[in-house]
Amino acid sequence: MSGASAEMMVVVASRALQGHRTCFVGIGAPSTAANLARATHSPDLVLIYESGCIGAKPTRLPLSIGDGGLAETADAVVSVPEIFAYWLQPGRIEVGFLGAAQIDRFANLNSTVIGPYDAPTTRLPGAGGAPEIASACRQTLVLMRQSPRSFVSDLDFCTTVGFGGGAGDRARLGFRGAGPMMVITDLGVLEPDPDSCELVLTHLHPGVDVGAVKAATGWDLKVADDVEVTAPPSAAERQALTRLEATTPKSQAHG
Amino acid sequence: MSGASAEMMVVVASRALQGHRTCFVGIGAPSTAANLARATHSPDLVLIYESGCIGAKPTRLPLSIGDGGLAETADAVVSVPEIFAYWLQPGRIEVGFLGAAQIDRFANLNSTVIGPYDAPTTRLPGAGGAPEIASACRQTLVLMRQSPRSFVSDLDFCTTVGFGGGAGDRARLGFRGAGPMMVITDLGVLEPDPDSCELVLTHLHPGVDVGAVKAATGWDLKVADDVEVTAPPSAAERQALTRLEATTPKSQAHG
Amino acid sequence: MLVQLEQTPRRWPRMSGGQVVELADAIEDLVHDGDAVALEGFTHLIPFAAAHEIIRQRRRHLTLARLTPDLIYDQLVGMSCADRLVFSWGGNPGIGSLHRIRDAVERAWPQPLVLEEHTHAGLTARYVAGASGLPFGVLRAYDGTDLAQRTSVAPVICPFTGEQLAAVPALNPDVGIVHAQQADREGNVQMWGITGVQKETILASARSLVTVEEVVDRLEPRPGGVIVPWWVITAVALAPGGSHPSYSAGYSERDNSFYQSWDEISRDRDTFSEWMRIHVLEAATT
Amino acid sequence: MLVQLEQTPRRWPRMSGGQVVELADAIEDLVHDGDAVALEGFTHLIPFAAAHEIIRQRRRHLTLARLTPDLIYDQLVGMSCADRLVFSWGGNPGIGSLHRIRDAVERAWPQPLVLEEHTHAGLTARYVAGASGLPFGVLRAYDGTDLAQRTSVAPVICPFTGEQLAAVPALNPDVGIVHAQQADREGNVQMWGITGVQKETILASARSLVTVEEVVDRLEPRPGGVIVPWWVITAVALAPGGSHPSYSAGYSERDNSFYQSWDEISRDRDTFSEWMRIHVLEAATT
Repeated sequence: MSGASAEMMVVVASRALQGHRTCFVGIGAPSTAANLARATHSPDLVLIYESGCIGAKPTRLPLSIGDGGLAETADAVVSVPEIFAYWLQPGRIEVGFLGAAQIDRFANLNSTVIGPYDAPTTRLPGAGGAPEIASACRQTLVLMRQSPRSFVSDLDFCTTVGFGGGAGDRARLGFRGAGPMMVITDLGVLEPDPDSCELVLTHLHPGVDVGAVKAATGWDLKVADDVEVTAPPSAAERQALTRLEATTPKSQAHG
Repeated sequence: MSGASAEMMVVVASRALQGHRTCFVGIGAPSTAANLARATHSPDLVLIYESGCIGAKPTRLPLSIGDGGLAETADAVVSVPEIFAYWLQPGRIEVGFLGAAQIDRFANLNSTVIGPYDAPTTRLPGAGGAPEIASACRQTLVLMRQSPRSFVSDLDFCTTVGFGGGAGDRARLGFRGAGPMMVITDLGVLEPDPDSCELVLTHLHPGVDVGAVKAATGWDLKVADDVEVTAPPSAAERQALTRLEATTPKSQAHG
Repeated sequence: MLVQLEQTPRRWPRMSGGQVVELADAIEDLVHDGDAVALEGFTHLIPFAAAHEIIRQRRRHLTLARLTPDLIYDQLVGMSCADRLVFSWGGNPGIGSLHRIRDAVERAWPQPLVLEEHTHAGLTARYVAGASGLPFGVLRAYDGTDLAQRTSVAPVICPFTGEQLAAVPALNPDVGIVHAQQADREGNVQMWGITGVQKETILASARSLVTVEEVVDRLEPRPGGVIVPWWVITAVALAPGGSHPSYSAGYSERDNSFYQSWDEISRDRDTFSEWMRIHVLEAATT
Repeated sequence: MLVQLEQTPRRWPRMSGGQVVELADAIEDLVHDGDAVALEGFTHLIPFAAAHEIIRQRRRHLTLARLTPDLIYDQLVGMSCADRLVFSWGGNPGIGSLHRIRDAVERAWPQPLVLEEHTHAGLTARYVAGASGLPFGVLRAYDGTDLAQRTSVAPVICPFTGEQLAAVPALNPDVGIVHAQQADREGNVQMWGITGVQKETILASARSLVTVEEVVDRLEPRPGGVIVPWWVITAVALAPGGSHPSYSAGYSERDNSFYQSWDEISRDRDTFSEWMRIHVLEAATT
């Protein structure tokens, strides 16, 4: 993935946070996006990390969710049992970020194994907080690089439910949140169809065409009638992002 | 109740704490007894109050379980949910104190109502922490003044289980603690029979005779073959108790 | 966006985030006749000022929840604010009875009072379940007692061991009210000392009010401090001394002699009513 | 006394209360082949020194529980200490894979590793149930995922609403090991910063060991400080720097570049084994 497309993902994710108050953040692109939102349009956005840091205001991009800078700048630091039971589970948090190794057309996610569960070709890290972020946050944003290997017609394992088998499944499962409202990739943005919940290509990043996105998708991707082109990063966004990334030591920037 | 018999109750309760490490304490006589134990034979006794104060070392007798002096001197102050879930419920605490308005021959306790539940002649305070102290502490000590109105053949309401209907009932209920090992009254000490679990008079306080205790009991009280006489308060005990009681403002000493 | 997110019916609406408002306005906005209200604070930090404002605004038919009703609910019950009391230990600590609550239960004065009683652990588990967004909490309790027949508790079987435990329903008050030492200007709150079930009360309630001793520019985290962020608090109101005769560690001492004198004040209906008229109804709002 | 209290079989024996001992002695006494061991610490305060001592003492057939296996379990697994891993997220945070754990799972080197995996919330609920003396915990989780078929979770029905929730079995390790900043001479422990599930780990475990940066005369309660009293801790051992390459807030910084270099060290079996020989097996005990 080029630096430009990685930047585009982060910028689009950051914009999607506008108007929201609280955000459950993981490390990497989500953390960068959330901090970019704080540095641009949403200075009061409350960042919540699963390590128990509520209202963290890191001055440098954290390298782990347990980074000391998160605890030092947080409004409150609570235990891990508390962050899941009292803060995530009841549906208090507006936006949650997700990523995975595989996604399907209903935005279900696999971060567990490639291949059979009992004899995986690749053992992935596993669930972490994703399944409950996906069910409890009022909505989620998925950040993933797009390729036929990651955007698949059938998941090897369903770690995290997006829309399950389609419309109505989240309600049937008793989930409180609305589910993945955007899948932001290095090529464009996919959103769930309001009726079927199947992902539809709605935005292309500058310079990307529909054919390229369809070629990077392992199922017959639906395309919106009026696909828009994502606005490129503004000067202000780019400047803020550069400042943020400068806070991460160079030697670790590729981690 | 005379001052002497109140003193005797506290002193006997204090002695019963010898050799124990942890004690769940309520306000009044139990708190005085536990602090007397700390002032005499057990300086390292850990006092735990249901307000969340663990290892409180009050320098004056607290007037409520939420007394500021308890929090200030505690090793740790935890929330009320935590004190019940993490500390009391798992059976970590060795000795718990109980009191009540009524007790029966199996040391079951009533602190809820006198008269019918729906139309009580006297509405009592209710359960508080007693039922779980009774089930979870490894053993309990009951402190109650003895009279036919309080030592009854049938409770108006069973708030707190001692030995239920007798031997085996605690195990059947899945209780972890051994139950009430002593009922300390202003007249003497009752202990459960090892086989039947029925309370048996085992100690008389100095100057009390068996007839007086039987007359103060609403059932046909069993008496041990070898009833002992409680040792009167030693000079050291009396001195420590006087010192402790001097810490409570006079105007509040009768509360 | 393709999907327009409706405002889904949420159990935790937040009308505002930690706005610092006048106490009287907060009670008027947040507490309505017939609401289930929890004014918590375990001996420490009992929100008396908020209760007095509820009395002055003559709220009626409340369901009052609280581990230890204490003088605060004795006053609310005696002043006809409540139809129903959810509690676990109802006495004047170290002193004796709560005479107004007894009078309501035993003689229906000033009106009948329906009781739902729990053990401390049971009622605490109800708050925790409520704060956790779960419909019930699980604990070891109630077995073998007569309480089990008289309160909302049900058996639940461990699917792994077959063991039977007690389930209690989540408590989600319409309004949760607590007193804390400090708020900052954003409405973040810090309390320290004995903090009881106050955080759970805020988090379990649909709306919440925190009265505070002091509004500061910036909260300085304290040993034992519990910080609750602005976005889960509906409103904050300044009420210095608002926990009296309870106390606020670092600001005031418990007024033990008032607790003692309450025994006399509350024993007689007229004495009580007169005391409330002078000290609450006709008192200037803090 | 009429009744002689037998030492009833307790799930929480305390061999001693917070004794301050040598780390090597503590591991020898407390950790046995075949034990279920939880070495916790959420990114912060990971007890590496204790893990290295377990490796040096060549414990075998352990069941290792931990939310985030991290490098600490990558090392234990690669050094043949464990048969079984209970976890919820197994990566090198921000870097990539845990190569030793992947090698064990994918290619059974140095031996097979049985996995039991949860979500963070699910495994956390297991610790909480264990610390609470309950046989199971309840949460909203696992529904609709393939995880439900692959781990220890069972449905439980709310007796009040009929809603179905997930039950997970309590986790009660034989030994819980955590690292903290300070202990006093009585063995009381204080940790601050991100404290994860460390208190629950101590309370859920039959035996517990806390390694500390420093032993002080008297613990001074800190903002955000969690104090665990001596009588629920089996042993305390001094291990300054014992959380490296994790960190101990106030004492050290996270060694991010070590986490990064671990990717290379651990990718190859020989490089890994050589690194462990030099830096752990033949290293002087702290």
